[in-house]
Amino acid sequence: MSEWTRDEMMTIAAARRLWNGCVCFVGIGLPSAACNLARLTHAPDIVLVYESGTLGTRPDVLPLSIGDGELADTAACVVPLPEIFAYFLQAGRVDVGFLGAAQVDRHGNLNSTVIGPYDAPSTRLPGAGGATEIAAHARQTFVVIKATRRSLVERLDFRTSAGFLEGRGARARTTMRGGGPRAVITDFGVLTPEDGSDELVLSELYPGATEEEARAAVGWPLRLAPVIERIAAPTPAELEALRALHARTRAAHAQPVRLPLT
Amino acid sequence: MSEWTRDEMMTIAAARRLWNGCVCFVGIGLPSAACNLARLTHAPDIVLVYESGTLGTRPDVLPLSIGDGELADTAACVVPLPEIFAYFLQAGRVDVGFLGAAQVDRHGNLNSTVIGPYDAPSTRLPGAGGATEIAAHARQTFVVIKATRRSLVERLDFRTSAGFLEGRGARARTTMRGGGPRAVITDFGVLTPEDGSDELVLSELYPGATEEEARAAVGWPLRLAPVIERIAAPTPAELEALRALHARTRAAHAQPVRLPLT
Amino acid sequence: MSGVGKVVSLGEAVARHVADGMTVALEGFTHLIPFAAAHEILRQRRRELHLVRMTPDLVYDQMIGMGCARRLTFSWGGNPGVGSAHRLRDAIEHGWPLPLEIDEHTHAGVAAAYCAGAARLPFGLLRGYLGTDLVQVNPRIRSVECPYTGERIATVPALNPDVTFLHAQRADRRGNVEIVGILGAQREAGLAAKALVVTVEELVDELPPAMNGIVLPHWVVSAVALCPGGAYPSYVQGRYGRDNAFYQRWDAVSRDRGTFRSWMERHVLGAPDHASFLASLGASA
Amino acid sequence: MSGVGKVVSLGEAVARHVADGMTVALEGFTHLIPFAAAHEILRQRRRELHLVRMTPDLVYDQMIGMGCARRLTFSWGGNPGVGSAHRLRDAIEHGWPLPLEIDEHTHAGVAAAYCAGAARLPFGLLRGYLGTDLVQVNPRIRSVECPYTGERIATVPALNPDVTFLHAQRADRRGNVEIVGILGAQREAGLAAKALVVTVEELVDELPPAMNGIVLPHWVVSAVALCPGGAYPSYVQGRYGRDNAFYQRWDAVSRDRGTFRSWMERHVLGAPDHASFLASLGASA
Repeated sequence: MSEWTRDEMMTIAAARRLWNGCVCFVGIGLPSAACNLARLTHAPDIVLVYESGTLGTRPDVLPLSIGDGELADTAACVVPLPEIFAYFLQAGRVDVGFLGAAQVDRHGNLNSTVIGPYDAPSTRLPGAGGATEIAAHARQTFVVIKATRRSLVERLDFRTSAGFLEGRGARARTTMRGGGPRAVITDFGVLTPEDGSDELVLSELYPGATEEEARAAVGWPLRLAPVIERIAAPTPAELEALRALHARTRAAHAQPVRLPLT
Repeated sequence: MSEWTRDEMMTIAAARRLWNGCVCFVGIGLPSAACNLARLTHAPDIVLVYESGTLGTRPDVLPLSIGDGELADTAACVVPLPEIFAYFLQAGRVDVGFLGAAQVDRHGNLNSTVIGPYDAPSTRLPGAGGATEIAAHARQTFVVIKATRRSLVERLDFRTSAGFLEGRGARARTTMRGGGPRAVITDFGVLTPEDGSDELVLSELYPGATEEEARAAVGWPLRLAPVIERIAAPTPAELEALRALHARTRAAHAQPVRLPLT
Repeated sequence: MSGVGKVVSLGEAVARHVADGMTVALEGFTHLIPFAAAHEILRQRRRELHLVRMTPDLVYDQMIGMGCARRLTFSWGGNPGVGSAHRLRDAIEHGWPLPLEIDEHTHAGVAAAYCAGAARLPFGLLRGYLGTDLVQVNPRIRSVECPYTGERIATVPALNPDVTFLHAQRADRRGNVEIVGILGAQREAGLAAKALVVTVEELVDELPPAMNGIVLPHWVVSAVALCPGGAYPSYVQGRYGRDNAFYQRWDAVSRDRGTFRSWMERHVLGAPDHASFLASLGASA
Repeated sequence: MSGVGKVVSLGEAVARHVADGMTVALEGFTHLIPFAAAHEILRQRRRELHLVRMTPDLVYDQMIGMGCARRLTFSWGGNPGVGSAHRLRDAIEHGWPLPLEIDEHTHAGVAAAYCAGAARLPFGLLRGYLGTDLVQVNPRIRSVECPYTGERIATVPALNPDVTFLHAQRADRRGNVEIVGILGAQREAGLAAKALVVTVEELVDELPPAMNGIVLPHWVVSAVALCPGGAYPSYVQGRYGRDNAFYQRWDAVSRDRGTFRSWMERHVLGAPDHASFLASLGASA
């Protein structure tokens, strides 16, 4: 149990930032794993909201899609999707939103729309989905991304979702209600926005990761926070809970589906 | 059973104008009696919608309020009130709306707000409720009113809900989707709008009612339709169904309420 | 934000969440009208309230008649199926016991305003207020031009009460609230409010997952108070019926200022709580 | 408008309600995706459709890959939890098999557009599209000024599809439809449409009163078709689960134009109906 992967470390680092009782707008993949890990460890009363309309859901296994039946079965209730966005997210009732992206820039702005020109893309990505409004209205957001010079970039090909815009208070001058990204969780450590400049700086490193590794994986001249924290390695309890969750999930998703007809 | 009151005749005249399958936005009182009578006689598949959010309700007794529990128990479903107004009424999904009022003018405009000046009323009435939007959006409306020179007036003290406005096509030039009042059902007979002028004219009389009685009860110089129809007297079946409905209703409303505590 | 401390007495909930001068909504459309909460607000002698409610029927007739309101936002004010709301009329017609400012709308308008409030939009849209003099007497009813068609569409400013009171069937210890039956605009009114207080017929340890049922999740609920019979004389689906006879009797009680005041003194102010109010009616209502 | 004639075969419903060039929405958010309806539209060789859907995942990957769409309104296009929608990408990146116009939004924007459509308002409002380049590339995203605060609020034009297809658990012979579970924006998409066609797992004589459950009443439903398994490979709450393995396998099937076309020819176009489609997968999927 003492060996762990960077993927596991990312999930656990994200989970640790969540507190008991916080209301999370959960995306699929690592964010869903992190939120459910938090619920199964230190934050049993965390409230998980999925954009499919499930409020306060407590799945036993991770959903593959954002609207798996397990989410509905275990939710406090299911509301129509328009209400999730209008009455819960836009109304400022979400504490933490998770975001992924293909590109992040130094002010935490995100691209999940397109690589290359919008009208003649080299790679068309899935698009905004809920991200633009999560980025605007969640009280804070966490961005989760594997770091390379192609993902942490000097300039976005397209701005899908707002971080701190051009920085230096630009976001605070808009009508966005949420506070923007409080952490960009990568596979070497965590970037956080610097007060005043709103620029992402290196502030936390995983065990075994180095400043050099971080600089090599970031496409802009990465600056350092005054103090770089060394994140604690995953505990055996965290690893066990996470691996058990993934194992349950794999087993559940491998079950063949029985159709009424066949 | 051969004797009947003008109140009964009004209710039956209103019920007869409803067809099987029509979607009615029902108000409390006579309209509710008329719609349910239609359902219990010639229009078993009439769809009754109450503004409290009950869709397709089939009460065994008449509700006293527009949101009695009986309406919810027997409804196809119950939706939030904002949806009733936005997705059903405003969306043009209601065939017939019923309206009452303290005053009606010769173009079928209605006052249910105030007698006297708005800021210093001699009589403050309940106000618009759902009426303004029913008047605008139901495909057609029926107005039910006891006729006196104080209720069928030359000039409204306040226009709560639109009929044909100033007449001569004024309504058709607005963004109102519904066709306006097709009948004003009084206790002497029925007024209907004349093509072209949109003025209410006498077109139907109850058995025993006279043109003179009608003129005496209307506050503007009442004109006659080219043909005045004589409405057939209530049939024994209609009277029996209506009286049984009222009897069931009285018995139900006389039941004492049992509180959990007392 | 766990549920600790969310379940309180109604007296405590009112003391904590209602101050003089606040904008207060008590919602429930015929069903689940929070009478117990209204009475507790009267017992605590709150004043100068801006009351909001689609249908200021008996519950606001009582509050307005006792002089706790300076302003009313509403769309229909009467005694449903019976007739006038006499105390409301007396306030508007004669300023008794106090003058009452009115902000008058239609049902569709108040509904749109609550929905906008719940979504934290500054205004709501509707194809409404067409051909009515209400637009002449209420300057808060305005319009915007559709940026696609050029059509003018009516607007209402969002309603965001300082506190909304609702009544419901059940809540659990964490503050999750379950509602069954006719909803009116109560969910929207609750979600639009800065604080949401719910009285309930029953407290349970934990509500089961509700699938498509109606739940106000604990993290949008500020306080829950157990209050059996708290909607009386209105009703609670599956628990007790509407006391239609009470609504009919209210016409006589409320028609006269003195009779009304004595009734309120005796049954509401003279009772320490809702259980006593209900008991006092058992003897003499 | 009684239910007579509302219950028809899926083939008849598509023939009656879908014509070339129409605006067509197939809704269902992960849950209750109307795959059988999509396949029947392909079998009937409809062309030049304007497809609308929040999440054009596998169902539109198939339709777009078969060349039946000229335009797409959407907010997220991928294979949920797996990766790219390869056929959608190929259409946008390389115009294969046909160029595809896109009208791109966010989830909140499409939701607001459906709600506006359902309410027959010409546009919807949201505090959305803030700080995103989408407003630069999509001229349909505009704004209005709040008549109370002066704030600019984003707008989207209402969506009113010519026809919306949904899948649901049950319907009765009159055409009332019952839905249980995750709703997405399917009710709003259905109410926004000029015609609403629903495929269902089961037909019953009469649905019981649903209280606060989700029902599309018969008078808003144009046609109902019995189609067990009609949401496969998505799922139906309480009936069958999502075939996550199919979604994973689709990545390989759809990556290559030829493989995709052969698969569609064999399993969809080569099958006379949905039951045959399901049977064909049993052998070889």
